Amino acid sequence: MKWKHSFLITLLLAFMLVLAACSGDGSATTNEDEPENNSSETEENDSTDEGDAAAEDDGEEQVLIFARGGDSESLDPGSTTDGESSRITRQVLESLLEFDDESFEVKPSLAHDWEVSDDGLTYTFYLEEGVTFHDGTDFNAEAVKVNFERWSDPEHEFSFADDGYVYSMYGTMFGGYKGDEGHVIDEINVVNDYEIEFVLNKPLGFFLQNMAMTYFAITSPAALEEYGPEINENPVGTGPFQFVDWSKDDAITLEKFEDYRIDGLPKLDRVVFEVIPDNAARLIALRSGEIDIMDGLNPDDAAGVESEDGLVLHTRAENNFGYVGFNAQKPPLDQVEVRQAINHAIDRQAIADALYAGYANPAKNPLPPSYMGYNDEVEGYEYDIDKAKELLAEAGYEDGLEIELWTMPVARPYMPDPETVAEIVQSNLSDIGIDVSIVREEWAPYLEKTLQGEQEMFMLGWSGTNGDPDYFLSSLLHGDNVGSSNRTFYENDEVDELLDQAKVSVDQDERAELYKQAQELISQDSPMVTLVHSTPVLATTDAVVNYVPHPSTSESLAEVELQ
Amino acid sequence: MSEEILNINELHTHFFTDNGEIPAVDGVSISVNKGEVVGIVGESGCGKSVTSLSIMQLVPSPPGKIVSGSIEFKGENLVRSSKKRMKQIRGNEISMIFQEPMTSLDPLFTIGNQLREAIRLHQNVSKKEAIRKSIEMLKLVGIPRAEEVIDEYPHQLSGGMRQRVMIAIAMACDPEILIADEPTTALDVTIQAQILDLMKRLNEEKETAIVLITHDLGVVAEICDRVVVMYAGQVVEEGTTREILKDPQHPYSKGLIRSLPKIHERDQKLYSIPGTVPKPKMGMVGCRFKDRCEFAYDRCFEENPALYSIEGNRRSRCFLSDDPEKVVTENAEANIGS
Amino acid sequence: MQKPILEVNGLKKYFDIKGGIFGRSVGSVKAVDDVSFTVQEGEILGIVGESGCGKSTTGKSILRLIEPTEGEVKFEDKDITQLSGEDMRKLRRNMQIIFQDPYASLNPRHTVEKIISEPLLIHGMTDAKERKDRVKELLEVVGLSGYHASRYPHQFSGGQRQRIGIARALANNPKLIICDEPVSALDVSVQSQILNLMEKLRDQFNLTYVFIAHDLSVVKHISDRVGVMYLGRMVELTEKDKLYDDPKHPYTKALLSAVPLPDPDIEKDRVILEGDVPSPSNPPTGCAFHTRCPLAMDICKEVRPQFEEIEDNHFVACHLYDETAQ
Amino acid sequence: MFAYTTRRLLMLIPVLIGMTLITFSIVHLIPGNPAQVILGETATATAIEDLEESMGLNEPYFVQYSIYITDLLQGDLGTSLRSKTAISTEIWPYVAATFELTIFAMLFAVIVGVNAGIISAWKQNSWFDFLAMLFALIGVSMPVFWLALMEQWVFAQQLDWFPSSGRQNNRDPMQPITHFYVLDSLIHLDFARTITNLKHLVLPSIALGTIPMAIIARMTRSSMLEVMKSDYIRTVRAKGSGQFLVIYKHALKNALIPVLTVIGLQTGVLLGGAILTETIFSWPGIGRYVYEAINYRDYPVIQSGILVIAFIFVMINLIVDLLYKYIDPRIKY
Repeated sequence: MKWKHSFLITLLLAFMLVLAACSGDGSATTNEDEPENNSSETEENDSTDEGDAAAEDDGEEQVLIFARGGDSESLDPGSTTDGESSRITRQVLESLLEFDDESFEVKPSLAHDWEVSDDGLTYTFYLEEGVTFHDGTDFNAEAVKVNFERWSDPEHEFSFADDGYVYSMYGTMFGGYKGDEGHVIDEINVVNDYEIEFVLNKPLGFFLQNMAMTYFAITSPAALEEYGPEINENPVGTGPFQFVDWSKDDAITLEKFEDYRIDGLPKLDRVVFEVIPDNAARLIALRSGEIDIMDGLNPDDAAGVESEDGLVLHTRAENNFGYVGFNAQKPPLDQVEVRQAINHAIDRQAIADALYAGYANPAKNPLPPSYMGYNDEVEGYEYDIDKAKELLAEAGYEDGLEIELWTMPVARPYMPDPETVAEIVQSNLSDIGIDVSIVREEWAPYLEKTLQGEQEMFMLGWSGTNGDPDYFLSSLLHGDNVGSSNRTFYENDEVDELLDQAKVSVDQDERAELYKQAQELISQDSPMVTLVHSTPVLATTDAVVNYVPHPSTSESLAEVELQ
Repeated sequence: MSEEILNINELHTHFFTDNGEIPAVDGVSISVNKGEVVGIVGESGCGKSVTSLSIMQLVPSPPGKIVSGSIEFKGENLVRSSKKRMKQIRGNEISMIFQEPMTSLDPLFTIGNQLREAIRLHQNVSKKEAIRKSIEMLKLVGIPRAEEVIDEYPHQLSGGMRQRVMIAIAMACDPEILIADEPTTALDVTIQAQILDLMKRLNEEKETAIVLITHDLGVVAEICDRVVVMYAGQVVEEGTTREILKDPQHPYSKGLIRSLPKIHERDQKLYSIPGTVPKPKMGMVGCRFKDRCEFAYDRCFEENPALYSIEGNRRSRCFLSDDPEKVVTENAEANIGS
Repeated sequence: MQKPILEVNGLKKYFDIKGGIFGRSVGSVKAVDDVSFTVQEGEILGIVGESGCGKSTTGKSILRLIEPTEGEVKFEDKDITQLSGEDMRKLRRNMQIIFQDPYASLNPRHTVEKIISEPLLIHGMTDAKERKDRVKELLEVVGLSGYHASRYPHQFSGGQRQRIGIARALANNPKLIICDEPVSALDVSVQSQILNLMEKLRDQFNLTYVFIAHDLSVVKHISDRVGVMYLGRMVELTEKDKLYDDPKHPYTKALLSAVPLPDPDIEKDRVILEGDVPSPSNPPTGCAFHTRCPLAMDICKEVRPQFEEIEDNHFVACHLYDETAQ
Repeated sequence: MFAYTTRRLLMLIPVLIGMTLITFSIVHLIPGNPAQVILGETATATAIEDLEESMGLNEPYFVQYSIYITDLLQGDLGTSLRSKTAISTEIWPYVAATFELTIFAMLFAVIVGVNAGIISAWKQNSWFDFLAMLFALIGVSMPVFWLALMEQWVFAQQLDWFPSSGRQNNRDPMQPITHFYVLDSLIHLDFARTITNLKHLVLPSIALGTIPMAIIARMTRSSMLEVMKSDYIRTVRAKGSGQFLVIYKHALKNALIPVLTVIGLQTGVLLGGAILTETIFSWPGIGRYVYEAINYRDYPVIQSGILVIAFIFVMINLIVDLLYKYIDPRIKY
């Protein structure tokens, strides 16, 4: 008879489960203040029990849930290049400067003012007074110095190099580390508690841009002392929100920092960054009101979101570009006519329309249009098959040629479907008699081999970080970077000269002019087919106000509130 | 002694398979009196097991189905009985034991559990009382260490012991009829002797009628009062054990007995019936045995022989016994059929 | 009598029982425990006994289908337990076996032709035409027809399948056939056909059979001499008439009396044995039968009786006939 | 029983050694330099070299392996390259999340599957049987991600009965104790939260449990049909027992033996399928943990994660073996 009983128990269990599901729903409905109202507008109102609790408790806690596709790597901003990490640290920690809401224009943050010496070698920052870190320690010049030394000096007590900490963004942005040849920061002098001086050994045109990056945000020295290498799970800064809890691959919870230096901010009581890996599932969660903001909307869904009541579509300014690169040192691509011919043969608009649902603009320069020094006068390469054929004939390939195209194995925001792009390129080029064979490689070997120049044509893209043109143009096209980040093997001394000058100049107008010239030359030499600048789209519920997406992907939520 | 408690009349049990309708039991009539031991003899496929399962209404369905005929148990037609009524009858008034003691007990439950189950299904007794009764039954069927055996599992017992357990289960509610389907076929001869001895004893002590299904004429000789010989779904001969074994009338019965090697006779050439048993199928014409029969003549190929009465309760389904003076049975059957 | 074709001396087969945490051998099942007998050429030796007595294991050990644990098996004076695999394979054409369940021993996916010609091929008949003719011939010998060759086993009745099994065994003109319960799965009317066939074939091809069965009537019918086994041991062995008319061992007596006879006139003095056959993994000490023997003496519990010739050609292992014991 | 259990446990040792060897080897067969992947397309060559060295990737494989095994024996699963945290401390919430989901998915699969199988076998060839087996067929061939998305669309977006993702209401999170959230909420005596947490489990459990459910249903049905033909079932019927007793006492217990094997194996399959389900329902379980680690080439995490999954699988099969012994008295060593 034992088995008869166990069967009954299992049936009972099943019944209980069903009951649990139903009664849970029921009790939630009774909790609501206006049940009739709710039932009448189920679609518009975010009507889960959870959603309601937050949305309707206007007078009480304001909890915002921000959902994204992946978890953060580290909450120690300097030790990571991960965008999902800086999204969080942007709320918890602050840098000396910050970017403007919608552009890469720098503006004061922890430093309310700054001065640059005429030779461009000394930067003096005047710090906000009376600011405290979340752990109660005071923010001052010494704290800034400790942070910068921590990044630059692997021997520093808070460097945690033995625990695998590498501050790669620092190395990239400041030319290396303490003792390296290219390292630009010579010394950091604490003038007084609220005044700090950076002395450079050579000018760096984008030094101020760097200071606004989320990667160089200031952590409480006391917290570095307290947490040691575990600082990556216990960020302590001066930002509007303080860190509460991190449940890995699930949610990071932040709460309002009551003593935030700006009165009245932040407006939210709590922010939860939730991970929902699947784009479709994330949109469902948004529609059912479980979350308030979702990053990473599929461009295909954008139109639907835009027309849907209760949801708001947002776009970020373009901060990237996707391209098809040429190995400019490998025949036949060493002939500029061939490169130009291919440039004319590729239909950028078709790619933008097919793959980005229109949320992308054809690119004529590597630099995104919102950037300083963007050269709008560059003509770009029209989609013109006859011209392409002509050029090809000039180069001596009137009978066509065969070429390999390496396609990216992973999707990136600037290249959501590399395989299809490769196929479009293949078909475009066949129109002018070029027979393209597509090569597929795993991601890591892809990166390694393209660095070594094994490719003929390849696909890749670039996303901006500090909003400076140098980050795009030098990294990708400076002759010195051949073998590291310059995979086109493009070397033009004139361009190198212009880029070097722009890098050390501190006069931003001058820099802009230099970059414009460089773009002109680059366009003529055609080392790459710049395809599109993609416009990332995201969505929020209409309860979210004052949310402004920033092109860098990290924006402060201090001003955001829920209605 | 002559009180009839079971009367199978013109039973047709057919199997509906992909290869068509198979009349496994094709018009069988058998009666059993109180306290009597009736043997049903035949070779594999002759329908003897299906007949016994039909009595219990346990023919696997689908594909099997009782198509027509009646099975009257003390005047109650079991073919028409409700499922509920059958549950009351099974194991209580009519019990059954099977050929394979090795597989006939549920391997996952103790002997005691399975025996107790049989008791409590039909008797409103406490668990404790059921256990007491179980031990008593095990002792009755001659199982040593009965108190321990009730806590053992079937695989811990030998085949002979398991068959005793099966008998104990079958006899637990003092049934009026015990149907034993080849109860000793899987057992060794020394164990077979024990089991037959036990069955005979129970038959005498409890006056339980036994329907013994077997292919072994030796076993029949051992305990049966009366024998029914079946061939290809039909009864071909019926009579007392002595009559059948000593003076078989039907050529099949004769052949069967002659083809047995005899232990106490000196070297003889073994008789063998030529050919093989035909598979039953619908619409067979003529005697089922005609192809193997040395006496077969034209009539055997054209007509279906009836079960001719010879004398007393003796009957044989053979035209050789069709004595025009004794057509009574044939007519009687015709009457039933109409 | 001529020279013995098969001589079995002290044959033993123990199966290990694994147990304990490490699965070591914790004991053994003494399936065959010191069995000796001889078989003359052209003779049929019957071996009877109840299930688990080791008669089947004995049969398979003779062919080394099961490797014997100990003892020797001499076939035509050659100890085959010492032969290499290759020599053994060659010798197998002279020694064949027929199994109880003809269906289980025939590959259901092969035609009868393939089944029967396989041993021919193994033993060197490479010519396909020759094989085909031989298969036809064999089928006719066992009472089937040549056209049966293209059919599959499931298309045959039990008796016919056993005929196929016999045809396969006969393929290479063996001298000795071990028949392991060849008729026990068959109906009575078919059983007699097969028995008659086997007798006929014996005469026709001068075969020697070791006929293993549990049915005493069948064994009596076909055998020249009969050995009785109990719990892995041979307890009695003699000519069949002697055995059936004048059994010496109490077990043989009980066995014979237990056989139900299809003759209501024979009044028997039945000996019904108590209890079951003990487990061969833990056989009783002394005489294995003493636990059930109605005539057991004290010595039976302790000393294992010798298998001795107490009369001319009548071997018994029982202390009742042991002069020193009495 | 004790000897049997001990013996089964001892037999695990070589299995576990083999497991570590295989996971280690497989992980090193993943193409690509981890340092390169970690740093991405913007990395410089020197940065990659530095990272390689700090990760110990320069050592030969067998040296890496022997270090790995030595650490493992001391309960040290290594340190995650990504989070720079000891895996042994980091991994538990993931394991608990997967366990919780697996348990509920298997509960669903077993309860529904076994009962559907029983009823199908009982009413063989009835409309129920037909429908149940049709659903089982669909269930077996249904892609998990599609089912999951459909569930979300219907039950979360349209009907709004269940939440579409996550383990709990993140607007109001709970302090985890065991990381089994349902259990934790019970420990907190917060029953409203228990209901919420159970609601979060419903959709992923069904998505994950559907394939095993369908397979179990089919297996139970065929096993039941087999058992129903057996001699001992005929005996039970001959005793005069009703259908319920026949089916739920005798037939089910016997039929369950092969079904148990399937349940054991399916739990393994389910662990594999968890990656998809966990991704779509954003369930932070071990599958996600390993998946993310693979993207990052976080070797220590991949190794440990796979090892843990394999270990769970081995454990489940151990439990199944022990259950056999419990159900079936015939099983010896």
